[in-house]
Amino acid sequence: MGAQTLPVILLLPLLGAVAIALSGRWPNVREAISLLTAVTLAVLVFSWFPDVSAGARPAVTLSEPLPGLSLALSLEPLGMMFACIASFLWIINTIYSIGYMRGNREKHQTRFYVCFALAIAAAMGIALADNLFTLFLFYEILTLSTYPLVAHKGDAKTIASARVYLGILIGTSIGLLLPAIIWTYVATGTTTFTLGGIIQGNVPGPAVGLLLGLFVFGIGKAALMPVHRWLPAAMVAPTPVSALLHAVAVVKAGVFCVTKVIIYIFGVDFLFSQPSAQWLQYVAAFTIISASVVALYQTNLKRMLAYSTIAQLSYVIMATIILKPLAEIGAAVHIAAHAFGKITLFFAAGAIYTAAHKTELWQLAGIGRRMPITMGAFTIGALSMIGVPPTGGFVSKWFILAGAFQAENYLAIFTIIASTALNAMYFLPIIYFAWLAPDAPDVDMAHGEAPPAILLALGVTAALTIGFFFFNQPLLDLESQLVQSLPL
Amino acid sequence: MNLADHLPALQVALPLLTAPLVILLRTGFLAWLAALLASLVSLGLALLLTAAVLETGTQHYAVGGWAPPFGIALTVDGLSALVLLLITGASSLALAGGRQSLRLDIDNRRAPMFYGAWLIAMAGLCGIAVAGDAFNVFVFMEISSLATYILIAAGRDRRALSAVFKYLIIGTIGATFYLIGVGFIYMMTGTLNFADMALRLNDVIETRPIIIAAGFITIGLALKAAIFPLHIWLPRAYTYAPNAVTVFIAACSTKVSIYILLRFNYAVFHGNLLGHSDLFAVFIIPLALSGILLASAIAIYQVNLKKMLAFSSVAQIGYIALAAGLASQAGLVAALLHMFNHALAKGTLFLCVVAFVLTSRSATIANLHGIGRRMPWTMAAFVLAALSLVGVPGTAGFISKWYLVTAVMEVPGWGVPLVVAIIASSLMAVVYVWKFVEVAYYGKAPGDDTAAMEVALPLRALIWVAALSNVYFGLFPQLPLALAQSGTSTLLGGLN
Amino acid sequence: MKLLGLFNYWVFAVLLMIGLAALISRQNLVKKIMALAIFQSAVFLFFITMSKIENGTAPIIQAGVDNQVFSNPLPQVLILTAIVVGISTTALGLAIAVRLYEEYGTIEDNEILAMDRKP
Amino acid sequence: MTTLLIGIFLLSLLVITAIAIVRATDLFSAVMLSGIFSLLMALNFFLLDAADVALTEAAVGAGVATVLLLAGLRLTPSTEAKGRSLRALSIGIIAAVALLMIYASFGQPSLGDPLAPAQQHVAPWYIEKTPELVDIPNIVTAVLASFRGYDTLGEVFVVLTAGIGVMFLLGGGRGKPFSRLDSKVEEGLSRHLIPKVMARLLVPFILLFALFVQFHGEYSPGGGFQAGAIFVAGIILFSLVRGERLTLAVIPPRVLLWMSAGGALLYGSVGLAGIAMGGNFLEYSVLADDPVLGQHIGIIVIELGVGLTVTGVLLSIFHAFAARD
Repeated sequence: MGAQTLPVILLLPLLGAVAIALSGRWPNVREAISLLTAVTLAVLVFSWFPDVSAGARPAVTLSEPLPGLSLALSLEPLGMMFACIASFLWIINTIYSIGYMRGNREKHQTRFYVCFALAIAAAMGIALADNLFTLFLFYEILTLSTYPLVAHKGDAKTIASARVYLGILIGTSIGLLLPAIIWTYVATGTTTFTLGGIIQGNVPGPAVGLLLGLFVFGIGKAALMPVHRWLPAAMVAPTPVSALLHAVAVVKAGVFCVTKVIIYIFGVDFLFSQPSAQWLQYVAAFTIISASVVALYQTNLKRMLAYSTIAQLSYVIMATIILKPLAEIGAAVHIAAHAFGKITLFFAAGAIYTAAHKTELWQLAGIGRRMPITMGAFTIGALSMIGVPPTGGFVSKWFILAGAFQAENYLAIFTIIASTALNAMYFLPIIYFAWLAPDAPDVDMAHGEAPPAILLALGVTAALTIGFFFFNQPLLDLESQLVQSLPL
Repeated sequence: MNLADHLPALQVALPLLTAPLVILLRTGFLAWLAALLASLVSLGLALLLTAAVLETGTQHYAVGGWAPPFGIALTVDGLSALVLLLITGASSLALAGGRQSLRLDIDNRRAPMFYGAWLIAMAGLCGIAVAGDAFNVFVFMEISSLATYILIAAGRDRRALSAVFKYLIIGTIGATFYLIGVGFIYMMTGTLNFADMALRLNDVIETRPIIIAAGFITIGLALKAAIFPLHIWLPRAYTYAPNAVTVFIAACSTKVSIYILLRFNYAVFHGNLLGHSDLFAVFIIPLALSGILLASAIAIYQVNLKKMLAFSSVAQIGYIALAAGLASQAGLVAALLHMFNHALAKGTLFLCVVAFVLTSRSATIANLHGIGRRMPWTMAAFVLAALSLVGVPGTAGFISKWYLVTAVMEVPGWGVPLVVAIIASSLMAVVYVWKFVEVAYYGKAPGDDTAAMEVALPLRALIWVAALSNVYFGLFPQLPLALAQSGTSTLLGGLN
Repeated sequence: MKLLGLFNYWVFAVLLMIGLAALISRQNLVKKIMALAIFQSAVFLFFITMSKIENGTAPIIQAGVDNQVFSNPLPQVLILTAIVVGISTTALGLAIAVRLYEEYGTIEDNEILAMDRKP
Repeated sequence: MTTLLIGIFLLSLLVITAIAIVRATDLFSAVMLSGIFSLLMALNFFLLDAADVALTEAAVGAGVATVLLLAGLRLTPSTEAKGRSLRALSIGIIAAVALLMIYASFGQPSLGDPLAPAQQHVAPWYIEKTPELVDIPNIVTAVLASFRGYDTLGEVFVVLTAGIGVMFLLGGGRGKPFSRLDSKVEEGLSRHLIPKVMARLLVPFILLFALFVQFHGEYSPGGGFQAGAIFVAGIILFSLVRGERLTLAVIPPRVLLWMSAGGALLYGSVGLAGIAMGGNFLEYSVLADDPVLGQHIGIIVIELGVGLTVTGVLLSIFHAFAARD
């Protein structure tokens, strides 16, 4: 398959969006098209996997508006993985959405599916971006296309939250990320992602820390504190949105961008030698611990999951900034592992909302007895968050810890251990509560399981969470290419 | 007879001479059709001229066969071609898209006069763009100004009249200041031709009259270009003019004044007045900066969509002035590019306003709640153009903002504060744009009416062509870029 | 002598400023138009002054007279055009003022502004 | 020297008149003072060897502008409300600019200096080459109509634009019929004997003089613009005496519209004829085999175009104001 066909990965969901828009009058056709697009896209993306895994780096330039600034696509291991996760989970999420949207009789479903397809196209663009300009372009499209999804309900409270969402994401990207990109361009004359980095020798030492700051805070989607407020705000969206976008596509796009910038713009070796860049691990550590503590105090299930996500995102940043090969692999793997776990948790939250209209933690007492499949999946997801084998979360934590030991980075080790404890503290009580506690008083318990479409999706992701513990070799092979050139 | 040699003259003469024919027509429709055709042919001529400039460089033309500096010369370089494309393009777009809206604003009997004035305004602006003679610029400036006053006075709101009177007074003061400056220069050099002037100024540099001349010309043109705080005429004039007229003038009329400002300050004074570029920068940059910041802030609080966009224009003119004030290669390219790109974005936005007002009879934001659900196609185009205004990548606005920021970063010492100001203003642009977009999509429609009410397909198609051109020139900016670069090199020719 | 020779230019400056001051301070629109005319006339004086040459005559060639000194024709040509521009502006301004009076019932700028501010 | 002193006297009067215009609260007196201002200005121009400009300023400033302002005042209140006084800041700025300009004047060549740069470069060429290239005595006309004919084309269109504007705003042309005129009973000043007789005597001469100015512009001060203005003055006098109805019967608005547009088109087509006959736009030399003859033809035709447009537009404007209630 020639590199010229790379743009098809972007065009497919776009065409899907158009087709969905046109078929809005017939819900069955519309949803069939959604599903078909998702499946085709996933097949297409996965068909690239063997090539990239074997070392191919297909690339294509679409246009070059300014010299050194082009709209170009390429596939490399990190992007390959992100594209695979996002496109695959889109299928499952589409199935889930159909159940959820119909089950809750949501309005404006066509707009919902159109924007969803656009968001996926943008996520694919981010995954395939060959340079910072392309990355920024799709980053902004992703923000804009998810705004209608967040504001879906359209009441005053939702709009206010959506405004926070948009304000922070657009504000940081224009205010910080864009200057960082321009700075990079002015200093180096290019914005192309290059293994080993392009900054070395072009930006003086102390300024590297500043530039790094502009990048990591500018990529607001990575939700590093203090630019994390948009993520809890985004929880006003329908659950499928929270599940795929705010556990996978959008937030992972954020940490993916950070990882990509650190590996391909700064260069791992170069950054390791820069004392001015060390502050980032303190910020990441702070974010992990404090987000976990805040999660501990949440009473709303989705908000708790949001804060858990913030902490988990900073795991990836933490792992990346350890700047050791094993940790970089850990960072990449954690993107995948957390995706499976967190989407399961959100699916479960959505299932509970659909079947029982419950959103608060105290309402969940004894719910496991009525919704065993849902809560079973929830338990698996929660275990993965904590990092208990045999779940995917264990694999990534293993690599990150190994990297931290390799670097003798005790801050990282301490943070990971502490946060594991905190994760256990807020997830285990829920599990206990849901399965073993007596039914909560004054709560309507006359409900059963969620619709089958939802259960199917839930089951698949839960299975993946466990499956990832056993079958992670292809991914490890792929990502180890990132660090081949690095000394161990 | 090879007509291709006469393009610079035809560019002006064709629309100018069509105007008297148009006022003799009997019906509004015929007048409109004639004006549209003349406008489209002018666009074609502008494209031919652009091609000629890109192929063979600057085009010279001696009107009446008298060689300059004795006769009047016409010169068309990359910059002129860029401005010509803007003028004729905006006019064609506004005429083509504004038919329905203009028919409501102007009764059939008066319409021939109106379209005649329209063509004269366009021809006047073209005349400025091709002129190579300082006094000729004054004449055509007055032609276009008088005609523009008529166009604005055609607004249905009576405030259009008070706005246009203010514009007339300020415009005349600006033009007279310009004329005084030209007089001082003539007094010291004995010539009116731009190129000749630049040469002959060498002998009389640093004399008091020349310095005063630079002052008068800069202030006079800044008045006409609505550079903050000399912009007071602009918001009301844009707001109360007929909507289609706003599309036309917002896209090009102030830009033409900036064009002459640049011509004079770079091609004429730059190489001759010691420290002129510094003085120019000291004068223009603070004004530009305050315009960028304050006008953006004021725009946030507007309740009328047209007025909001008008204040946004003041801020955007600030960008152009800022970039031009940097007196560097990169800065000028940024200024010229932004002239083009801003015209694209504003033209599209005001065209969307035409559509909104056609269906909902009001440009007040409060009356446009929910318009996004009722007119999804138009609103989507509006959002696209608004993104270009903000400078989101993939749109034309991004390209010029990119150039602007890279140019600003070259300024020693001031780079970072200037970048911060630009970014702050971009964020304010997000705020005022989004304030409208949000209520357009999620606001409760007046009377809870949710019936779809899109405008007719041709207008919708035109709006989308305009909106997509914002994207096209964001991805393939080669044409404006080439013109801007060629324009910059002629402007800075005085330097080397 | 030198100073007297500059007197015309000073009158130009003074007339210009009288016109400008009246434009700013007078509220009556017709008065503003007159002030604008004074403002423009000052510029005419400026150009015509610079066209004058000592002992010159109007630039019209008379048959049979040689070695005439002619004043500079060019500024005169420019001002001919400028006068026409001026009267055109006056005519248009007056027409707008008349329409304003019909719409607002006044031609005082501040009163019109006050009415505009009221919704 | 005497000229200079007379000039200084006139200029001082000019300043005094200007101040008087600004201070007058009765707008009618202000209009009259404006007329005097223009006449003084015209006298000054005459002293400064600018005969053409003086004629134009007298015809336009004292004649047309006064009539227009009076026509305007008929439709609007004629007294001015108390203006607000200048704020200190504005006074400061204005005075500072005036002083700056006076300061700059010391760097300027003084009045009449034959060595001033303005007299050196282009101007001598016009004086020297006009007899050879254009061969008409009035150099101002030669420059106006030929060397800088493009500016004059612009000028015609400025006039046309003003006409379009007034007709657009106040009605006229093909637009609104002059309704008021139809209902008007009184017929001008025709019942007053002296104005009637005077006008009867004067009007033909005024019109004749206008034609002279039109077609003699190459030899003496004058040309299409001045001729148009004078012609209009004659017609306006006629309409004052015989009433507008009769005037409009003689020259109906439609004809005026055709005159306005036709004059501008005539001028433009001379320009296009230049292209058609192998020259540049507005190149008259190619109009005939002999370049000088070509210039003559070109100048006569474009002056006719100017005269037509100016007459048509000014009369249309006058009628538009007069027809408004």
